[in-house]
Amino acid sequence: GSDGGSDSGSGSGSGDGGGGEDLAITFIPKNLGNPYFDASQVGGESAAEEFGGTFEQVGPTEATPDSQVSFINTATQQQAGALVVSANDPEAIGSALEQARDIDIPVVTMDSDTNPEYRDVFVAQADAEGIAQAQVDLVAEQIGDEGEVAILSAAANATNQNEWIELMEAELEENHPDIELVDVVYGDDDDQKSFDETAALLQSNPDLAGIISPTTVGIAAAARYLSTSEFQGEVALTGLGTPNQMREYIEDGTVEAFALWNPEELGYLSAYAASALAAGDISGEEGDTFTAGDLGEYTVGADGVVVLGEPTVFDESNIDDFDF
Amino acid sequence: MSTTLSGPSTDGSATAPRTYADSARSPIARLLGTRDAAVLGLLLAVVVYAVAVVPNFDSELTVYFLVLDVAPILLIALPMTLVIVTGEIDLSVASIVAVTSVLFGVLTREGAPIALAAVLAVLAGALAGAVNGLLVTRLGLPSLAVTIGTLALYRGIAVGLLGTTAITDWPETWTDAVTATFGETQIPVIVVPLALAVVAFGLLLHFTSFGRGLFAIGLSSESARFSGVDVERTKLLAFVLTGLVSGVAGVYFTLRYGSSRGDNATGLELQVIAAVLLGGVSIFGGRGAIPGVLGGVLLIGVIGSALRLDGQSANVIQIVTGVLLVLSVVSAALLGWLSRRVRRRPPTAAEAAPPAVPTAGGM
Amino acid sequence: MPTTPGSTVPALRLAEVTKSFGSVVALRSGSLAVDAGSIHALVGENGAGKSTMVKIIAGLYRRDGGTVEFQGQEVDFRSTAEAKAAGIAVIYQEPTLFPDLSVTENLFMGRQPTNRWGRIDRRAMRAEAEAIFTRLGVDIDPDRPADGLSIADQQIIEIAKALSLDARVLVMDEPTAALSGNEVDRLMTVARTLRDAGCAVVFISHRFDEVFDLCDTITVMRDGAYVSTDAVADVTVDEIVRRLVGREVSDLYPKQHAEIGEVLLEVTGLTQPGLFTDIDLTVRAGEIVGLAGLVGAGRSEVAQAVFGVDPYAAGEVRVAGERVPPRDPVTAMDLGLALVPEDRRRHGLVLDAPIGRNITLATRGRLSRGGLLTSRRENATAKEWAARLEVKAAAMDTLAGTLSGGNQQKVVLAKWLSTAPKVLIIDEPTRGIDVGTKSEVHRLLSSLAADGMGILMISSELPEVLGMADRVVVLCEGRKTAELSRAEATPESVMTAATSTATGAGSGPGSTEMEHAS
Amino acid sequence: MTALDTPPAAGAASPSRGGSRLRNVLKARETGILLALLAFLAVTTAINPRFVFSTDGFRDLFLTPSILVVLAVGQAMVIITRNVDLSVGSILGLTAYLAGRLFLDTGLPILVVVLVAVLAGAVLGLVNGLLVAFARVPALVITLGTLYVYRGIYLQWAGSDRINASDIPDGLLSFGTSSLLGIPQLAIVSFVVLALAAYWMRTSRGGRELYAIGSDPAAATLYGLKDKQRILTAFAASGALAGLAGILYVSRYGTISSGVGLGIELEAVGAAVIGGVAIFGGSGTVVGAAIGAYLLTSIDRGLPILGIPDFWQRAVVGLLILGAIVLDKVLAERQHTKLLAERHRS
Ligand SMILES: Nc1ncnc2c1ncn2[C@@H]1O[C@H](COP(=O)(O)OP(=O)(O)OP(=O)(O)O)[C@@H](O)[C@H]1O
Ligand SMILES: Nc1ncnc2c1ncn2[C@@H]1O[C@H](COP(=O)(O)OP(=O)(O)OP(=O)(O)O)[C@@H](O)[C@H]1O
Ligand SMILES: [Mg+2]
Ligand SMILES: [Mg+2]
Repeated sequence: GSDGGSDSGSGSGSGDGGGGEDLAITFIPKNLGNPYFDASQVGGESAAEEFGGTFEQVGPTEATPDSQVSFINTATQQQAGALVVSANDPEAIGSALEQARDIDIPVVTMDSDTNPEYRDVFVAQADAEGIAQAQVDLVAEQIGDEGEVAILSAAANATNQNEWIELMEAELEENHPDIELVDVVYGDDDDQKSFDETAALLQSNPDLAGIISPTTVGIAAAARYLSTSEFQGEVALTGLGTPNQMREYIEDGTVEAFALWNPEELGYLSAYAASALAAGDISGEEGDTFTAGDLGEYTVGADGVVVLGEPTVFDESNIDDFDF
Repeated sequence: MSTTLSGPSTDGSATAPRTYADSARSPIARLLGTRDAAVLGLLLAVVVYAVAVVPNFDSELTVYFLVLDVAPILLIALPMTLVIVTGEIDLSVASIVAVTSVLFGVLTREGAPIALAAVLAVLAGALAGAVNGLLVTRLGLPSLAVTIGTLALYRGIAVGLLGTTAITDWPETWTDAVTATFGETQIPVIVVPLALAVVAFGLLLHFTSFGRGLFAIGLSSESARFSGVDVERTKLLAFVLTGLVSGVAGVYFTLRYGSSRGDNATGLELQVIAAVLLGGVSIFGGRGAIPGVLGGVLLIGVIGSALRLDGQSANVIQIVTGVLLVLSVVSAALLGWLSRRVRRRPPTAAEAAPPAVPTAGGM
Repeated sequence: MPTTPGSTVPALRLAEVTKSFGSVVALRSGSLAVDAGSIHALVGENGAGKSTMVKIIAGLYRRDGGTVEFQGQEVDFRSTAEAKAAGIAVIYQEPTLFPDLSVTENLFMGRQPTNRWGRIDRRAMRAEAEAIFTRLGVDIDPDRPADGLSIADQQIIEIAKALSLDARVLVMDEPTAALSGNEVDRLMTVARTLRDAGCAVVFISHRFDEVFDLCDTITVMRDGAYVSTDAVADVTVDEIVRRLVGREVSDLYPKQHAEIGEVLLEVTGLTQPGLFTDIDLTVRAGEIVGLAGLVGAGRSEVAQAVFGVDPYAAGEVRVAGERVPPRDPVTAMDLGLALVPEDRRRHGLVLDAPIGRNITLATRGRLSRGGLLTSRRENATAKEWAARLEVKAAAMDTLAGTLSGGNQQKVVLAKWLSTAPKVLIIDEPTRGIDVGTKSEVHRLLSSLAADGMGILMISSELPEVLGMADRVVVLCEGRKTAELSRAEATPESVMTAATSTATGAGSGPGSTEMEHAS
Repeated sequence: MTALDTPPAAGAASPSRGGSRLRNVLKARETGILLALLAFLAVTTAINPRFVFSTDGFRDLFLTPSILVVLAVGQAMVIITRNVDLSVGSILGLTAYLAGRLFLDTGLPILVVVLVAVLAGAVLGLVNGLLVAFARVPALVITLGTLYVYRGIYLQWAGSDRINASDIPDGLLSFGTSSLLGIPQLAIVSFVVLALAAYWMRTSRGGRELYAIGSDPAAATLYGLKDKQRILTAFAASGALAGLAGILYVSRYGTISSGVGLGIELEAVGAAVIGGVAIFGGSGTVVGAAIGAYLLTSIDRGLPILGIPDFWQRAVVGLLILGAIVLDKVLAERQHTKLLAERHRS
């Protein structure tokens, strides 16, 4: 929606951040202190360094949309060159983003999208189908394509997780009739909560064969619980995790394999997308192309989505090749 | 000695009747010597400093975002002041915001006209406040414990009602109304209702017999009761008002962020209470004023805004808020202690603690 | 200066001790010398500064000036613990116990007996508690919580606490006020035993029979200052009363003639189990009805129930024929009732609020215009009433708590008179008020009655009741035991009614208030 | 959950006269809450035997509440003095991170780190205590302020840093999950803490004075109790226990991120209140608070088994707290009228 139109004039002349040179990029992750976003920050920083811009990451301590809005507003006041946001809510931060765009600040969402009308480009880690597919395939393989599985998600409102869960449900129903999804629980991307939810999950579902945790905090907490429980090796665990957090659980056999794209690359690509927008190289239309440094050329897809690539599957054989 | 005491005429005795001043202090001293003046002065100093030092702070947008951000805190701080003045506290306000926001969303989703849904949500807020108030007044339970309980209860209902979903499709006419500005300026339209609310609560607290009752209850609820103040009803009303206004804030929250969610306004209660206490309202009850509270709310908002613009993280803002809060209560004690130091003979523990001294003998 | 009988150093000596609370001078020049092995009476009117002196001795307050010597050494206790450690035990006027803790713990808090590992020896503690209670001849379960104990039992525990200290100086601030006859006897026996063991005992009481029965020496105080010290054998009751009142008592009660009119207040069958039973009362226009009885007879409870701040189980209250609903002081006020409560500091005033606000607290609704109320309006009304009652204060924003007791009482009166009541219930109108103000209040009450107000006056001072009342209603243990006309009311008839109950318990007939003796 | 409210009432109402010790046990507020806990466990286990009768179930039964037990014990000590400590969650987070950093940056032995964390917690608690005791301002305001300050310091210090299980010594990690004679070691730690605190509160002058101060602060002054010192002790103890809880957290969860201990202060207060510690001080026991912590945690774990969706847990916890304080009030009132009645009979 448009924003009453009353403030559209005020930003004229301030959208001069265009061009790669001294572009001030502000990253606003879902929350601070989240290793996933620390990794994307590293990527964003190195991209900014490459094209000669400045980089800043600010954000709330809790992953709630209202606190995120304040930081978006501040960036707007500072007339940041470009905004890269991972949304805590598809709608709630919308009007704040619109205000930023009203004064010509390009807005890129990454990792977790808003409704398309609020941003110029969404940099997706992989397309949602691909992510869902990869996780279902992993768990099916590990439990022999039959039995009960459960999902340990992040916050109940997390956009991307909910989308994946929906797709995973569809995929299971369609292609894996012998796998039954018995429960979805929410760990709120909080170590303790995820840990305790795993315990409860195992207790209330004695026949559980596998757990999918499509969030890095969740899978690490679940792995840690499993590694010390009687279910170690009995219940399969897979999902999305960072290699550094999961290494010891791969080593001790708690986890066989899990997937993730490289969040560093995600941040890197997002920063380049922002830069391309600021420079006017792309406008977010389908078919626009831009070059993202070492990652090469990317094309904007439908709805302004740029897809990083397929997720990588990590297992014993390759985990030591990664450090993030 | 047959003077008539019930008539308006003066005493018949030879001496002229006594006369009294309104105040022992000069009007200037009265105006400047208050907590409110201190808070407003501090606010002014912070604003001046920020304008001078923090880049972009002097933009029109700052005012715009500041108003939108502090609106829910300010709204709830007003009735919360009433509650705290009576010596009680309400920790459940943020949960009421969440539950009314969710209710607003669910009702709209189920097809209720949006205006009706808003009214029902606000009424639900009043009901939630009434539950707090009844538990405190009828059962005589401590409000701190009661509202810790309802904090969990109301938040639980909010989260329980919506589960994984968030309701986000709100008509633009409504969401825009909340963030609209006056013409070409960046002054948000909501300053008008906010100002009206401030004035209304200012009048209620300082210029009505209800307000006098609140202060009397906070200073001595027994004396208030013996003087014909309906202590239970007054407190109940304060809680209901708090719930009601929290309901309004819930509707505001929903429309401002275009999203009805169970985790809306998490932690807002602490910000509200911090602002109220910073504004000079005594947690013991009986002392406080709306201008000071307005100052406290704006101070928290301005400091947050300035620090964010200065590139500081949320953590620094938390530290500053906390330190201010502690200082605001400790400063009074510190000053008292210093002035006692100056006196020749230090008091015993009992004298240093007026509340701890048993009432004087002879009764 | 107090004369010191005997040549030895007094166990406790205070000389020209002063103490002020803000603008209130509680003690102008307090002096006292107590010998070991004697019981020393300290008497004085309400507010004479006795309790303040006690609290200075106890280390609860620090004196502003003067000297305190304990066993010949100058001391300056900074806490009650220091005084306790030195060997001074104090029974305060108001019992102070920990309601949640057991009686035994209350006795020994802070100095519990410990075993050799430094742990509290509960068994020893309980045994000692039982021993003390046996010695006092009372039957209190040492394991029960202090919550819910009667004032008398609480007082007993205070006494037991002091006894268990094995102190060299024992100060008792009105320990007998709430005790029944045999409890008083037992206390006296204990006090004598302590004296014979070499302890110095200070005994504060308003009851002269007890004082003359028990004590060896008597010190009189008035208005915060020392007046005299004599051996009990050398003085008479009349002499002491003259000294402590400071003027002829007959000056005090200026009773004015008033036309007695129709019934304004009518109380029938008022009952609240455990507090009062079947109380009937009427007050007519122009009439002052005295409500007499011993302390604890339930008079305040009746007054508070009538006004609606306390509940009652049965009965009815009417003002000028209109029914007053129970538990509803707001309606009671609107119907024309006013209550000046006994406990000024807790019930009468908002101490931390300005006097202007205090005076208009009960009329704040009426003063509003269009729902709004301004300080200007309030102060205008408040000034008028303050002037009428001659409240001594500079400004309307003076905090009520900083006024002297008498002026505080005037503020409370102003508050209630400004409601233009039909019936004024006034509980202990002159408690803690200096002599001058006292007669002002009496004159005021008289003139109010002359103007047609009905007044129900509760007082523990018999002369006040006899001097002021047109009719006297006497309560004993929550029951009405007599209704006497002005002519019938004599000290003897009132005291007989106040001590004569069906059960025969209660204070002995001799335990009258001090003014009785005059 | 009204069913939970009945057993305590029934327990307290037993009117038997003789056998005062047994009567006291039955009358104790703790008994009621313990019965409620057992009833809940019984129902849950009947529905799903694995809740208790499985290796993990049995272990988690004791293991999961242990952190909250430690916090609730400290909180109870503070509440008994008629104060409250809202900063324990922040202290827990700060000390957990401190411990993590020490493991990461120094080679200090585990025990030393534990000691440092507990000491740091005590110091932070002492700051609260000093402000409360000497500035004579309400603990609610002070600890609300330090809640912000301590967490702010923690987050500022940690930045977006995060400490992973791989940074924590294996000794501590395995301590967090292993058992001794079938009882998890963390639970043993919490039992030891509870036993020591209960013993101290019951048998030392200091402990009893905490009750006295909370029961009537004015009387405590009249008695000449060292009230400032005692309040300091209570806050320092609460801080130290929060520090210990920080270590337990590290040991159990292995990862330390920004959210550690967020909001746990209200759970600790809730546990104490549910366990019969009166919010206005003077009564209740640390044992009761610990049982309250068990009940809260078990309900958290058990609700999904009873078929109540996750989302409603908070609401149930809220109802439970309200139920507990209403019950407390009713019991106190009944006791009060009974004592008054006894007096009038005599
Ligand atoms: N804490 C206090 N603050 C202000 N004034 C006080 C305080 N304590 C006592 N006073 C005042 O000091 C005076 C002396 O009081 P005190 O209690 O010593 O009298 P008393 O002789 O014990 O009277 P009674 O016989 O009624 O017990 C009174 O006017 C009282 O109001
Ligand atoms: N706080 C209390 N706790 C327990 N019992 C009380 C309390 N206050 C009063 N009582 C009891 O209530 C009864 C009536 O007391 P009250 O003081 O009202 O009598 P009174 O006739 O007004 O005496 P006074 O002359 O002191 O005003 C007495 O038995 C007394 O012991
Ligand atoms: Mg006295
Ligand atoms: Mg009385």
